[in-house]
Amino acid sequence: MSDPILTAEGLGKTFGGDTGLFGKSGEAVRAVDDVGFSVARAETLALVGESGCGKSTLGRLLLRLIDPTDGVIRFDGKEITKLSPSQMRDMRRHLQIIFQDPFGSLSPRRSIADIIAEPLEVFGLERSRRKRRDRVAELLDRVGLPSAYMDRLPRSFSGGQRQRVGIARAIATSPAFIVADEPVSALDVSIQAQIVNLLQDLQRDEGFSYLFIAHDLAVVRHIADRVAVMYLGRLVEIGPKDAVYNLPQHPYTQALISAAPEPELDGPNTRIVLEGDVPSPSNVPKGCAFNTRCPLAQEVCRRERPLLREVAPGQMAACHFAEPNPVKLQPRGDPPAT
Amino acid sequence: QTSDTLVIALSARGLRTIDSAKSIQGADEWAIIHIFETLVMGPEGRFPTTVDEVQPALATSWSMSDDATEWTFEIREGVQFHKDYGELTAEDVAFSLGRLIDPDILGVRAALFQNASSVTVEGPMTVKITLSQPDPLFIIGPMLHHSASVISKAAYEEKGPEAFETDPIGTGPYQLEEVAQDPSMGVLLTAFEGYWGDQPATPNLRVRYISDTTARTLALLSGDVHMIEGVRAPGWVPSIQQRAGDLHFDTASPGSFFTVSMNMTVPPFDDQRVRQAVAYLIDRDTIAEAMAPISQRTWGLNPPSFPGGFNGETIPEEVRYDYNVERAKELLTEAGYPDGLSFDAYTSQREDYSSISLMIQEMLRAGGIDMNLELKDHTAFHADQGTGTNTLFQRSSAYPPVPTLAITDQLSVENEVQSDGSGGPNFSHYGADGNGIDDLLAEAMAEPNLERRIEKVQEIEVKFLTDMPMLPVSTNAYLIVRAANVDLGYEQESGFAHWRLDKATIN
Amino acid sequence: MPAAEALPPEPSTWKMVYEALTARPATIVACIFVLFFIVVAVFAPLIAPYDPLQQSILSVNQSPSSEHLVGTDQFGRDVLSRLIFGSRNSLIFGFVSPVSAAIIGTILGVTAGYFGGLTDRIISRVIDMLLAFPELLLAILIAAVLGGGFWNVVAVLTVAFTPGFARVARASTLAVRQEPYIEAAVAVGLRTPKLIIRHVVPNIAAPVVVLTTLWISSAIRLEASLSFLGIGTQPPQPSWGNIIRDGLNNLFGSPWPIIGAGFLITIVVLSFNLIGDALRDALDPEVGR
Amino acid sequence: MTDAPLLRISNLAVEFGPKKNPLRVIEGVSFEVPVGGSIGLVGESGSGKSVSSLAAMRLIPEQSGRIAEGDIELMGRDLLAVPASEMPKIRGSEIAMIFQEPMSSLNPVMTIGDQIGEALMLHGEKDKKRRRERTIEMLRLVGIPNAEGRIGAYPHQFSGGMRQRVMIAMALSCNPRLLIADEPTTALDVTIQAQVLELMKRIRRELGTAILMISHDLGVIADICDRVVVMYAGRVVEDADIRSILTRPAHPYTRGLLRSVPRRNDTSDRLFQIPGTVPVAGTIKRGCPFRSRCELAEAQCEREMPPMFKFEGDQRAACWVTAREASAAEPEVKV
Amino acid sequence: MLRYILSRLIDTVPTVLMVLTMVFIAMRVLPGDPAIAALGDLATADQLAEFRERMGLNEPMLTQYLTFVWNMLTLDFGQSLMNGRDVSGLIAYNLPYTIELTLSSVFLGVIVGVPFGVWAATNPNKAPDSAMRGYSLIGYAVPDFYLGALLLITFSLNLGWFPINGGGDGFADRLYHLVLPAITLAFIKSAFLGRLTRTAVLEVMGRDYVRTARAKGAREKRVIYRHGLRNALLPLTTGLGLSTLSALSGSVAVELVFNRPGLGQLLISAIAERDYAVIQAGITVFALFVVAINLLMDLAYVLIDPRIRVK
Ligand SMILES: Nc1ncnc2c1ncn2[C@@H]1O[C@H](COP(=O)(O)OP(=O)(O)OP(=O)(O)O)[C@@H](O)[C@H]1O
Ligand SMILES: Nc1ncnc2c1ncn2[C@@H]1O[C@H](COP(=O)(O)OP(=O)(O)OP(=O)(O)O)[C@@H](O)[C@H]1O
Ligand SMILES: [Mg+2]
Ligand SMILES: [Mg+2]
Repeated sequence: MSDPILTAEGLGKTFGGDTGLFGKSGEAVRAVDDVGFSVARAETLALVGESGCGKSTLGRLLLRLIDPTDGVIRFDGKEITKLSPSQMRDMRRHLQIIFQDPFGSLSPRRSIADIIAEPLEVFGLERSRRKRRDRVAELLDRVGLPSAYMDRLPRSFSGGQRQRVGIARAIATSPAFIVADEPVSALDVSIQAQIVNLLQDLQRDEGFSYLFIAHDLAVVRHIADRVAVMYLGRLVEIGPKDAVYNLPQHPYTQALISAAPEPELDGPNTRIVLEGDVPSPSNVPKGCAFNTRCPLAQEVCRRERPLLREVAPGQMAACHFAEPNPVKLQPRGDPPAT
Repeated sequence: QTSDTLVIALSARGLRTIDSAKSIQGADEWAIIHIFETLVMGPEGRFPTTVDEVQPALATSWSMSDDATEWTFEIREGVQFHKDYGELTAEDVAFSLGRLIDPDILGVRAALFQNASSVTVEGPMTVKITLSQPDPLFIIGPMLHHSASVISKAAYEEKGPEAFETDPIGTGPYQLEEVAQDPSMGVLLTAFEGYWGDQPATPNLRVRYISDTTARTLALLSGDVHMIEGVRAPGWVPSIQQRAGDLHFDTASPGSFFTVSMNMTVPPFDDQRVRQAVAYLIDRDTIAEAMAPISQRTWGLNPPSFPGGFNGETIPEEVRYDYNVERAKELLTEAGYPDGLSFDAYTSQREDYSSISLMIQEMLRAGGIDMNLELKDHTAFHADQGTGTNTLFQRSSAYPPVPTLAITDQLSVENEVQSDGSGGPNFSHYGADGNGIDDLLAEAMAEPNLERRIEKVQEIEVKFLTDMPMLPVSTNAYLIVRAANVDLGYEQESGFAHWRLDKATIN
Repeated sequence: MPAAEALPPEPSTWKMVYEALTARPATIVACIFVLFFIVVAVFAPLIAPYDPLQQSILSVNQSPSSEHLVGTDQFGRDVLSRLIFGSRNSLIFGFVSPVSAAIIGTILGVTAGYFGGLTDRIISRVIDMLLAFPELLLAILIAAVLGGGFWNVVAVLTVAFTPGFARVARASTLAVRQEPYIEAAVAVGLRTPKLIIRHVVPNIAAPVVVLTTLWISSAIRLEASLSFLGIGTQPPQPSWGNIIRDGLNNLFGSPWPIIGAGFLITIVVLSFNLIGDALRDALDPEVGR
Repeated sequence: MTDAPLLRISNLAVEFGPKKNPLRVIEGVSFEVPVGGSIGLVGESGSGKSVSSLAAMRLIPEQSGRIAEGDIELMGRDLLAVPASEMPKIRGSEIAMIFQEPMSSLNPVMTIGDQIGEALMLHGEKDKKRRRERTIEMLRLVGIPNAEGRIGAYPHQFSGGMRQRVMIAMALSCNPRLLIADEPTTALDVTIQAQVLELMKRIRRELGTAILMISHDLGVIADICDRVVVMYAGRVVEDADIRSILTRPAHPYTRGLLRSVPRRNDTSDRLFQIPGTVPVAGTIKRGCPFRSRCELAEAQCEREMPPMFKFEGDQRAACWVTAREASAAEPEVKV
Repeated sequence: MLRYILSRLIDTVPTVLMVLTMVFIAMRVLPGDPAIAALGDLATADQLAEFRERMGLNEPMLTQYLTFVWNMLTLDFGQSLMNGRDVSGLIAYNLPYTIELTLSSVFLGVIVGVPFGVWAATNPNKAPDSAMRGYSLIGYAVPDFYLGALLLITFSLNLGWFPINGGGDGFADRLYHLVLPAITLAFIKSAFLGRLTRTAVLEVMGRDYVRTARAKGAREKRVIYRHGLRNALLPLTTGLGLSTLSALSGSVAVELVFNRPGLGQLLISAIAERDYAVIQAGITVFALFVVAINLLMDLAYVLIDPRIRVK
C-alpha cells in the first residue's frame, strides 16, 4: 500500500433532505457515511454489501459523478474533490467506469463506433475520424469483438457483447483507475466468466486499478486482491481477500460469506441466517448500524458506533468485539432436507 | 306552445334595457313599443306619408304653430299606468320628453331631439314642445320614434333610472311580467287590464333573444316560437320557403338604409377618384337581387319611397354610378393606382352586414381592389366602428320618412365620428374640412316649406354623391317570419324595425 | 468468431416506420388519404375547378351537378373549390401549431427535465397550470385577447399545445436522465450541451414525434371548432369549420357544405389518428393519451 | 397409479407468435416431480424455465402463446384435457406458484391479508373469521413478525424479502401438493435469500409439499433440491440427481456451467469460460443447440438433436459425445 | 393522508392566484373599450368618463388588480356591463346547465365506455376489440359540433323527438332537453374512455400480480374485475378527469349548437360583446372549475391508490 493511486478519507454523501421552494422537504438518505480507504496501483479492491447499502454511490463519488457531501478524494496525490468542473472533465481521462446494466449504459441510438470513439473525441486523443475508427477497431479487437460490428447499434448485441463495448469505452483513454459497478451481475452464468476473465486480462496488460463492486461473493473471491464490506453506507470490514474470506472479523461479513450458496453438496450446513431485514438507509439505527440484526449485539452496540480498526495485519473491522480470533457466529441453518 | 302566449324570437344576445329612451338594440324595442306608447302614431302597418296620416295615441289632438316651431298636444284623459302607478298627466309627458332633450339626464338620443329646445306643461292635459328651427314634419319624425314614449314619472323617480331599465312602467297594452334569467327566454309581457284601448288579442307576449340564426330558424320551424327575425342574407328566404311553404313574411320597407362610408382622411380614400371608383365597382343591382325579396337598391341616401328620394329615372346622370368596371379602373389609374390597391376593413357577423360586405369585397376585387375583411361580433363591430377605426364603414339604420334625418345623422360635421367613441356615424369625416353639406343642410332645416326643403335635400344628395364620402347601397327591409297559424290582424308594409302585435292571434 | 453474419440485420427506424404504416390495410388507406389531402392542399389552385371566393349571386344554393360537383353555397360559390381550399387551412394549421409546439415544448421540457432544480420547478409550474386548461378553453381565452384570425389562432394553439409536449419531453428526459448511458457520457467528459443533443434528444424523439402526429389530428379538429365558433379562419377564406358554420346558417338552402366539410374533417382526423396509432405502436409503445 | 409422479411433463413444446409462423421456445421438454420431491430447473436466461412451469399451470398467455405438443399429468390426470373453466380449481389448491419478482407480483391495491384471504376463499373457506385466523397463521409460518398487526398492510409497506415471504404464505395457504417457485430469490440479497431458502426447506419438511425450484444459480438448487433438470435453449439437456450433477455432470453445458462458477477452493488464475453467446430459444432448428459453444462438438451434433441418453444411475443427458464415452444407454423413446 | 390532502389543497392556492392574474392581464389587454361596448356608439364623452369612473377603470392598475382578485375570490362578480344585471346571478343561472351537461355526458361516457373497453381488453384482437377500435377512431375524429348538428337536424328537426333548443324548466323537462347534447358529448367521451379502459386493462392484465391472481385459482371474471379493473382505476381516474375537462370545453360548442343556456354560451356571448364583467367572471369560474376537477382527481387517487394514501 505504499503507492496508492486513489485514496478516500471521511467520504460521505447525503441525498435529499433539503428544503424546497414551498417548504417541503424530502427524507434525507445518508447513502455513504465516513468511508475511507485506498486503492493501490494495479490492485483490485472489491466492494460487497447488500442492495442499497451505498456501493454504487461510493463508486460514483470516487469519480465525482456526484459530489460528496463531505470527505476528500485524492487521485495520484491530487485532491480531485477540489477541482473545478472543467478541470474535473480533463481528469476523467484517467478515471473511468463500467456499469452494471449492459443494456442501459449504451446510448441506444448511437453506433458502437460512436460510443467508443466519444471519449477519444472529447479528450482529443485521435483528431481525425479515420484514426479514431482505427483505434475503435483496435479496442474492439482488444475486448474480443469483431470490428466489423462497429457501425451497428447496441440493440443488435447480446448482454455479454454489450458489456464488452462498455469495457472498450472505459479503457479507450487508458485510464489508471476504473470503477466496475457490478459488471457481471446482469449477465448469464456462462457469460460471466468471459467478462471476468477479460477484466483480469486487461488489468494484467494495462495495469489498471479496479474498484470492483459486486454482490456475488464467489466472483469477488476470484478477482479481488482486497475486499471491502459495506453495510448501510459504512465500511464494516476491509482487508486482504484471503483474510476476509477465511477469518471474517465482522459478524455481518461472517453471515454474508456463510450465506452465499455454492454448488457444493455440504453447503447448507454452515449457513448463518440473520434475522430481519436491512433497515432503511434513511433511518440508520443508532450505534452500530448492524445491531438490529446482529446475534452478538450488546448494550454497547446500540449506544456506540464502532470505528474501523485494524484487527489483523491489513485487516480492519468496525465491530466492538472484533479481535484476532473473532467470536464465530453459530450456523443457524436447518439440517439438510432428506 | 299554448295559444295564449305569442312568442317572437329576435336576433340578439339578450335584453339590454327596456327603458324606451335608452334602448341601444333594436330587439329590445319590441318589448318597449308594447309597454310604452307615444303621443301620436302612424297608420297601422306603415309610415305616414303625410302629416295628415298621423293618428292620435296618448295625445288626442295637436297643433303646430305657423312657423312650425311650436307643437302643442292635448293629452288623452283616463289613461292608466301599469301596476297602479296612477293616471297619465301632462307632467308625465313633459318629464318623458324632457329627459330626451336634457343632456344631464340622458342625452343618448340627442341627435333625434336636437332640434327640440324645451317641453312645457301648458295645462293639466296640455304639453307644448318648442323647436329651435322650424320642423313641419316633427310629428312624423322624432315623435313617432319609440324613444318619445311616455313613462311614469312617479315610477321612474321611485325606482331610479337603473332599476327602471328592467322594471319599466308605461301605459301600453302589455305590461312587463318578468325578465327571464335565461337571455334566450327574454321577457314576458302580459295584457294590461287597465289599458285605455282594446285589450290585446293574445293575453301574453314573450320576446325572446336567440342570436344564433340556425337556432332561431329551428325554433320557428319546430313551433317553439311563432315569429322570428328573418335572416337578411342571400337565398335565405327562398330556402326557408322551400322548407315550409306556408310561412308569412312580414317586412317593413324600405327598412334599413345600407351605406358604406369611406374615411376621407386617410389614403387611399382621401382621393375622390378612388371613392368614385369604389362606387362604380359596387353593383348595387346585383346586391339587391341577391338579397331578394327584402332588398331594394337606392340611388341617393333617401330611398325612392321617401319624400324627395331619387329613383332610376330622377337621378342625375353624373351621380348615377351604374356598375362600370372600366370607368373604375380609369379612375384608379388616374388616382395613381394602376395596379389596384388593398386595404383592411372589418364588418359585423350579422348576416346583412357580412353578406353585403362579402359581396362588395368580391366586386371590388374585379376592379383590382383587395379588401381584407375581418368579421366581428355585432356589438364589438359597432363599438369599434364607433371609434372610427374602420376604413370602409358600413351602416344599416332605419329612418322615418323625414328626408333630412339620415343626412344629418351620417353626413353632418356635428356627427363626425370621434376616436373616443363620442362622435356620431359620420364615418367619412365628411365636411370636416369645411367642404361638406352642412351649410346646405342648415338652409334646408331652416326652410319651413316642405317642397323647397325637399329641393334643398336633393341638392345635398347630388353634392355628396359627387364628393362620394359615402355610397348608399340599398335598403333592406326588416323581416319577420311568421308561422302560418299566426294572424297579425293587419298588413305590415313599412315602418320602423318593430310593429305592434296586440292584434295578433294564434289559431 | 464468425458471428458477424450471425447478427440479424439492423432494423432501421425508417424501415420500422414503413412497416408500421403498411401493416394494416386501414393504415395504408389512411396514408393514401393523407397524401391525397396534402397533394390537394398544395395544388389547390390547380385542382379547384373555381375560385373559392368567386360569387355567383344568380346561382346560389345549388344542388350537386356536373358543373358544381358539391353544389354551391348561399353566395353561389363552388362548394368543392371551397372544400379544396379549406383543406389548405386545415393542413397548414394541422402542421404548423403542433410542430412549433413540439419544438418549443421539447426545448422547455428537456431544459426542465435535465437541469432540474429551480428551472424545473418554474417551468413545471407553468406547464401544469397551462395543462390544467383544456386546449379549447385556453384557445378561446387567448383568442378573446388577441382577436380571432388564422395566424392568431395558430399562435394560440401553439401555446395551448406546448405544455403537452413540454410535459412529455420533460418526463422522457427525466427517464432518460436516469439511464446509465447519460452517466456514462458524463463519465467520459462530454460537455452538457453536446450531451443533451447527442444523448438526450435522440432518445426522447420518439414520444415527441408520436405525440406530434396525434396532435395534428387534434389541431385540425380544434381549428374546425374555433372556426365554427367564429374565432378561427375568417370568411371569406374557407376553412372546414367555417364552411360548416355558414352551412348551418344556410341549412335549408343547401345541406351540401355541411355534409362535405364534416365528412372531410372526420376522414382526415381519422386518417391522422390511424397513422399516429401505427407510429406509436412502432416507435413508442409507452406514450398514451 | 400408486407410484405415479405428482407431476409428469412429457415431450412438451410451447409456441409463441402467430400460428402460421410460430417460434417454438421449448421443445421436447420432459421431466417429473415425485410426490413430496424437490426438483430444480436450471439454465441460462431465456432457456425456457419459466415457460415450462407456466405450462404446467396452464398459464401461458393465451394471446400470444400455446402448448403445441406434449402431455402434462398431475397425479395421473391429464391436465391438458381439463376444461379451461376447471383450471382455477386446480391452481392454488393442487399446484401453487411463486414468482421471481416479489415487488410486482402482489396486487398493490389490496391488503396483504385480503390477498392471502382471497386464495383461501377461492378454495372453499367461506368463513371470514377462520380465513383471518388462517391468514395470520400462514404469515407466522413464513416468519412475518407481528402478523396480526400487518394483515391490513399494503405490499408497498413491506420490504422485498417480506413480500416474497407473503407470496410463499399465499401459495402455501391452501396446502398445495406442488409449489412451483420461479426464481424466488433472484431479486433478493444474499442474507435475505438465505432466510427464504431456509423457509422453503422447512416447509417441505413440515408440510411435505413438493417443490419445483427454478433458478439459474446452481448454488441455490444444490441447497434445496434432490434432483436437477438442466435446460438450454428450450430443451432439457440433462436430468439427474443433485449428487451426479455436482460430481459428474454428463452434458458439456452442465460441465461448463459448474466449472465457470468460481469456487471456494479454486486457486486458478483464470476462470473457465464457455465461449460464444447464448442462442435465443427456438432459433436453433437442427442439431444440438449447444454445439457452437461446445468443445466436444462433432459432425453429428450439427445434424441431429441428441436424445436423452440414460447414463449411470438415474442420470440422463442429451449429448452424443459424452453418451458414447460413458457408453450410456440409448433412450427408450427417441425424441 | 390528511397531510397529503391538506398539502394538495394548499397547492391550489398559487394555481388559483396565477389563474386570476392571467385573467386580469388578459382582461386589461383586451382590445376595445369596455365603456363604448357597454354604452353603444351614441354615448357622449361625459357619459363614457362617468362610466369608467363608476367601473373603476380609472384606478391605478395595482388597485384594480387587488380589487379584482378580492372580488373574484369573494365571488363578487359585479354587474354586467351590457344590461347591468348581477353577474353572480347570470353565473348562478347558467352554471347548473353546464354542470348537468358535463356530468351527464361524462356519466353516459363512463357507463358506455368502461364496459365496452373492458370487453375489448378481455377479447384482444377479436371482434369486440375491433369494434372498440372502430368506435374510438370515429369518436376521436368527429367534431362535437358537427355531431351535435347532425343529431339536432335528424332527431329534433326531422323527427321531432327532442326539443330544438333551450335548457328546459323543471326536472323532467331539463332532462328531456339534455338528451341530445349529452349524447353528443358522451359519444366522444365514451370513445375516449373506452379506448383508455381497453389500454389500461390490457396493460394491467399483463402485470405480474394478475398472473399471481390466476395462479391462486381466481376465475377470469374475478381476475378482470377484482384485480384488473381495480388497478386500472388510476389511469382511468386520470382519463375521467381529462374527459370531464374536455366535456367542459366541448360544452361550449354544444351549447351553441343546441342553443342551451350555460357557461360556454354566456362566455362566448360576453367575449363577443366584450362584457368585461361577465368575461372575467366566466373565465374565473371556468378556471376554478378546472382547478376543482383536477383537485378532485388528485384526491380520488388517494382513495384508489394505497401507495399515496399511506405516505
Ligand atoms: N440520486 C439519489 N437520490 C436519493 N437517494 C439516492 C440516490 N442514489 C442513491 N440513493 C440512495 O442511496 C442508497 C444507496 O444507493 P446505491 O445505489 O449506492 O446502493 P448499492 O449498494 O449500489 O445498491 P445495489 O446493490 O442495489 O446497486 C439507497 O438507499 C438509495 O436509495
Ligand atoms: N409471452 C411471450 N411471448 C413471446 N415469447 C415469449 C413469451 N414468454 C417467453 N417467451 C420466450 O420464451 C423463451 C423462454 O422464456 P422463459 O421466460 O421461459 O425463460 P427463462 O428460462 O425463465 O429465463 P429467465 O431466467 O430470464 O427467467 C424466451 O426466448 C422468451 O423470449
Ligand atoms: Mg448499485
Ligand atoms: Mg424466467
